[in-house]
Amino acid sequence: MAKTQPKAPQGLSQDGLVQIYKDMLVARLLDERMWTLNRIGKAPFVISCQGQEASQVGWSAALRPDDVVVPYYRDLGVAIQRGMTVAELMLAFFGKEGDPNSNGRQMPGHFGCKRLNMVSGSSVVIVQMLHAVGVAYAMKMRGQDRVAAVAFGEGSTAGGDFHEALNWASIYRLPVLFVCENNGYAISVPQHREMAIENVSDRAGAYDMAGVTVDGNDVLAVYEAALEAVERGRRGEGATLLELKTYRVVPHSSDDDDRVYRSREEVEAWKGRDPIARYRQTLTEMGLWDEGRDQAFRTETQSEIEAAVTAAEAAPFPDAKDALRFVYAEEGQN
Amino acid sequence: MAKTQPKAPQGLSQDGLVQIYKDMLVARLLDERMWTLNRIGKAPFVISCQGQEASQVGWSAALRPDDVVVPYYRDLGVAIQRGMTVAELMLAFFGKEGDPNSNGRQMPGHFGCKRLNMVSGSSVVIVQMLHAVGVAYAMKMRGQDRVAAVAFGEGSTAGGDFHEALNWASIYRLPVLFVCENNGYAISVPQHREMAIENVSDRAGAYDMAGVTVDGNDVLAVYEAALEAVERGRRGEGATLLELKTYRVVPHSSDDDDRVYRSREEVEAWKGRDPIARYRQTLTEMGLWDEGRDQAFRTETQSEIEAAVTAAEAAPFPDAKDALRFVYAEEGQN
Amino acid sequence: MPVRNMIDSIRDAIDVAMAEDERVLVLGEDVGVRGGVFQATKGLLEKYGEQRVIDSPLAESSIVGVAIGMALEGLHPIAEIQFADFILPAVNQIISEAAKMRYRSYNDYSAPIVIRAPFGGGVHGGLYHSQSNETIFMHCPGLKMVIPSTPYDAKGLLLSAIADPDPVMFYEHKRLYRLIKEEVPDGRYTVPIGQAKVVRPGRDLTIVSYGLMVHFALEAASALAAAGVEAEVIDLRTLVPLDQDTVLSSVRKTKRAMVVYEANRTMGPGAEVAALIAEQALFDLDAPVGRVAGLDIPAMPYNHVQEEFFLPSPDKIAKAAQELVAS
Amino acid sequence: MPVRNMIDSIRDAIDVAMAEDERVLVLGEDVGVRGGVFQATKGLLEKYGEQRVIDSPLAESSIVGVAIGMALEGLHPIAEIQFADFILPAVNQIISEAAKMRYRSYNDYSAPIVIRAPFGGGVHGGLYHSQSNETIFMHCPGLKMVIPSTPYDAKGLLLSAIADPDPVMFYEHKRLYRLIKEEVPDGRYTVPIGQAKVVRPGRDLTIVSYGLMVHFALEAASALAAAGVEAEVIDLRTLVPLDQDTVLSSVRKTKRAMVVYEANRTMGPGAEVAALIAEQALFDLDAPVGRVAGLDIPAMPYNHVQEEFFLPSPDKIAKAAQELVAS
Ligand SMILES: Cc1ncc(C[n+]2csc(CCOP(=O)(O)OP(=O)(O)O)c2C)c(N)n1
Ligand SMILES: Cc1ncc(C[n+]2csc(CCOP(=O)(O)OP(=O)(O)O)c2C)c(N)n1
Ligand SMILES: [Mg+2]
Ligand SMILES: [Mg+2]
Repeated sequence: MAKTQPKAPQGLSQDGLVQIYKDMLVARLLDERMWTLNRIGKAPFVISCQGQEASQVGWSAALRPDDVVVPYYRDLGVAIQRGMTVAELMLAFFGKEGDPNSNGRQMPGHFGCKRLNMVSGSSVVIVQMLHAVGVAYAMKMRGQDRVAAVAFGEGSTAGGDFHEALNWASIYRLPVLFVCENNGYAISVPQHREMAIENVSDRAGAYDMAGVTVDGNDVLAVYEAALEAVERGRRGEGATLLELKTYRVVPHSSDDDDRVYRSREEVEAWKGRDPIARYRQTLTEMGLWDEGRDQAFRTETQSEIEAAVTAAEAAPFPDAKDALRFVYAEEGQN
Repeated sequence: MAKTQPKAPQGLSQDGLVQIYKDMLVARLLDERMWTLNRIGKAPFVISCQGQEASQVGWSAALRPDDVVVPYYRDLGVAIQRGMTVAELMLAFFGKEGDPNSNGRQMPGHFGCKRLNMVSGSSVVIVQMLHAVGVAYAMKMRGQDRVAAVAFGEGSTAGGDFHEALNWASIYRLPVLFVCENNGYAISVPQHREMAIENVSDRAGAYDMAGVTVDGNDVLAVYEAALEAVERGRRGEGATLLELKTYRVVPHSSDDDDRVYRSREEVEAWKGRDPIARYRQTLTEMGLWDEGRDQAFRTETQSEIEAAVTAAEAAPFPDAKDALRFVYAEEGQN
Repeated sequence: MPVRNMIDSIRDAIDVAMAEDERVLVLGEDVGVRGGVFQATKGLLEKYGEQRVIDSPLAESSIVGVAIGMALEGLHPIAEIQFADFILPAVNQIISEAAKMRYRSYNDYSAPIVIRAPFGGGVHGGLYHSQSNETIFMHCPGLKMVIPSTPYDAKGLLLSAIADPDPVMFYEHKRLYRLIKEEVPDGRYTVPIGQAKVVRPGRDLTIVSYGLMVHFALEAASALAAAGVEAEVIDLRTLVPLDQDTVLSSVRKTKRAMVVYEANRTMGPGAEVAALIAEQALFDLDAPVGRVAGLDIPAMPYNHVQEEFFLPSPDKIAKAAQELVAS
Repeated sequence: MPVRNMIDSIRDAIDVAMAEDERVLVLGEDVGVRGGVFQATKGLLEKYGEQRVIDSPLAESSIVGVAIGMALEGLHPIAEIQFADFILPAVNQIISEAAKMRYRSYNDYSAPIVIRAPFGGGVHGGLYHSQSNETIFMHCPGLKMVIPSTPYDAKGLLLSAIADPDPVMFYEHKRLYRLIKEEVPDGRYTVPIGQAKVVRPGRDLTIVSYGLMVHFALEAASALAAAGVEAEVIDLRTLVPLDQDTVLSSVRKTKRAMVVYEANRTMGPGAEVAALIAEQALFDLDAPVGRVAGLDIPAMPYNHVQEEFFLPSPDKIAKAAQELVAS
């Protein structure tokens, strides 16, 4: 039986297709390295993107640099796709001087950097949806064709700001891409204790908004759905609630023990659906990737990571007194 | 053409049918009297049920005394249907000693009385939905067949607690009747600025919950829909979001001037759909009411109201020091 | 010069800012067609259109959260919370988000929004239309907090707040909206944030206050003067940053201090002022630091008897001052 | 007698209450299968079942709002907020609703719930897993507020809180969960709400504190003793109601007072304690009332250098005490 050759979605060049893979892989390898650093006692905390790389890089790749992204703590893949470097991310991981996210003030996973049009987030879940709505309001008011994209977990959708944000976006038909990375759990709480419905995207109807669910481990499907939503936004046709069904294959964070709330079989089954292996297969079938390039890229990335680790370990912590800066604007600044 | 004779809904005796009318009319007459007292400077504040009597008395009449109701500030009709007397309501209106709602602590319209299984509310909108959910959780946990019913305006549904409450009720399939009295405005803000959808009940689908919209000026339709929802709850089949389309024919409160945000034609048109006149017509067609009884009942009610006004005006305010009581439980109380 | 009451001077400040700078906009419940329930935004919809005068949905968290997002894109939103009592659903967006945006992003992002809210009682607003919850925001580095007591200051301070690069809480005592009129210039002028004002000089004790209570303190001071006691009255005008110098130099002069506020007494703003004095001017004091404040009950009741019982009054202030001076 | 750390003694208290009274239940994020992220409810799901150990949706307003409703029907819910930093979305339900239910209904209804929340820093929790926001709830008549500093007190106070007919905020310093062990009896015993404790007697100054800071104050006191300064250390244990007598009689004896707290300095709990002293014991004082507190920056940074810079420490406390005694 003749197998159909995978097709690249609209708007993606061959380089673009490969770049997506690279971003996913860098995210994975960096994340893994953070865990080992944590486990050997070199850093107090990791929160992880593992398993969700296709979702993250997929939705992020559908945006332009002048769009605004509002990621959540799991979105290492988004930070990398937007252009944050491994060296920068390692500074953030260790809380060191020069971390472009917060200069060592926030825990790892709190991405934000104006250069990348990536809004700084807190640890408080779901609040960021409203910020994206406000950003999109400003864009629309100025007649721009930019969009705001915001990500969050499915558990967090139980919070009131979810509803308030969708409601605003729909009343004003704002160009927002709402991305729910649905990994089936809020720490230990399974989806059926978070909501009575099957698909988060089913809630879009409550706002007369487009709602779409796709396989979050299929990066091209994610990209396509996100792009469609983004274009809907650019055309002035309002927001989309995009749900990506995925799974985190590691514990919630380095403080978590996931064995108490989910079976090893379930985790292993999902590891078998690894989004990176899957996309490597696709790219290989497209003739854009092969084992040799894979090995070479891995080696290159690993050494980039090790260099970043070395540099970040050697980097100083911020001065104590630096903690006093930027509570308010400094003299003369606006 | 032969007109079909109106039919009484299930569960309502002839007395029950008449009582509903009486409760609606008492609410209206009392409300009107409060406005005149306010306008002649005898009381600082009125908030009004006028136009919404069918909605209020209709949903409230579908409940049993041992059910719990959580009304909102407009629900004078509910308070009366539950059994609060005109005399008591007048004490509350003047903030006098003996007001069973709050002993003069709260503004008028803040109903609450344990004797009537009617939970005390604040002025903060939408918070009460969560209280009803907690009440229903307790009922279900104890295996009772009681239900909790909670009312709110459509504008208030924009608040996060709306979503959080429906989500809980649906996850645990709790016996809650959520009643949205949709009068088309939140003070001056029309529905299309509050939400992008036509029917609040369309949001029920986001929670896999029954959602129903009925004509809120048709008291028997309201009663029937509420009863069906209540029975669904008693049978353990979960909550219902019931939307009653109605209109307030007076300003939001005595502090409001509605002429700036809605046309006199619109208001007059709705006055033409007066729920009380409409139901009087129905009862008359059923042979349960006539002009004579109407006049007699009005006269009787007016004198009850005047007696209540006289008594309430003569009643003392609470002692100043009484304000210090019940911040916490008193010694020996549990 | 035109004579304005406080609500007019506030509307005028917003109007001036909106006319000068199209990034300024207002959002909140009923601020559009209705012009705000207290009429602070009356006429602005007609003048500046629906995009810049936004009748928001009834959801305070969203009002602040959306304003933050607007500010991230360079707009300068003025959010109206209909009553300060109803700001609580927005506390998370204010404290976790607006106040910490600049800090957590190491100055990459900021949230220059103004949050206006009518607070305070004495208007038969009962438990939920009378509260004074400024403590919550005073205890939040990253926010500023302004409370004017006169029409002139209200306009000047609001224009400063709108121009401020950081989030500013702007609390307006609702009983002051129409209580006082004074000359308020047209056009732009500012009163700087962070400067208290000695509104009556005196030598025998210092009464520190803000909002409506400034006027009660002034009334009390007149009564005291008749009895030979000269009270110095300070209007803080800004709770954050607090003008410590003005407070401390007055107290060092008069040797006696009293704080008057309408919020619940325990942990109210006066606690911080008293603590400041106890720390910085203790050896100057000839008397305990007094506090005349709202009662420690949930809020002021609706009926006027208990409402009056709850609130500080010129009489209560004068009486407490007499005792302080006698001690 | 069994030796327990604080997290075990808290779990034990809940267990005792649930075994005795089937109206007691727990709800919160991850409190079921996971046993709570700090394991305060470990094993309770297996023992008491899903109906009484509720893995709530991730929505703090609903956790408190639903708990209020349960309490209205006679249940005694213990709500866990995963981190005190995340209590802000529930502030409206706590302050507007739980705290005012009895008052506004003139005693018809009440909301006897316990809200447990891990607070405080020094655990590399960064800006949003380290906060101390107890001020917000101290300024709210209708609430009680308890903060234990030892395993023994934690159990006894939590059992009092669960039995209390009114809403109680129960803040647990997360760094204390596993820091100290001591003998904690099995079964029921209570420590009364509203009583502070002199945890070290002394004559030269009074250090008032609560939570983790009590231990830092004790360390400082040891160091001070070596230098000949005898500090009396008071563990408030309850912020509301505040045990004024214990504080004031100590200060009247030592003539010097200092408050140590980890919350932001301005308008933090120490402001109220200092104000109390300045009002009630001024003529007894030989020195200004000192405050050693968290910095006035949004919260403590993640990196350990700035985390330590933010926090009071035994050294900083001892140094401030020396200065106070010298003054
Ligand atoms: C308001 C708030 N409450 C609680 C937490 C603690 N917390 C952090 S992540 C998390 C679970 C989030 O689950 P979900 O939204 O599904 O995202 P996921 O971590 O699964 O990607 C919780 C409870 C928080 N950060 N914010
Ligand atoms: C949280 C909160 N915000 C604002 C208000 C002020 N307010 C009182 S009623 C109201 C409008 C409510 O509209 P709706 O829910 O449609 O009910 P209706 O009055 O039309 O019956 C507003 C904004 C409030 N009470 N609570
Ligand atoms: Mg999840
Ligand atoms: Mg309405």
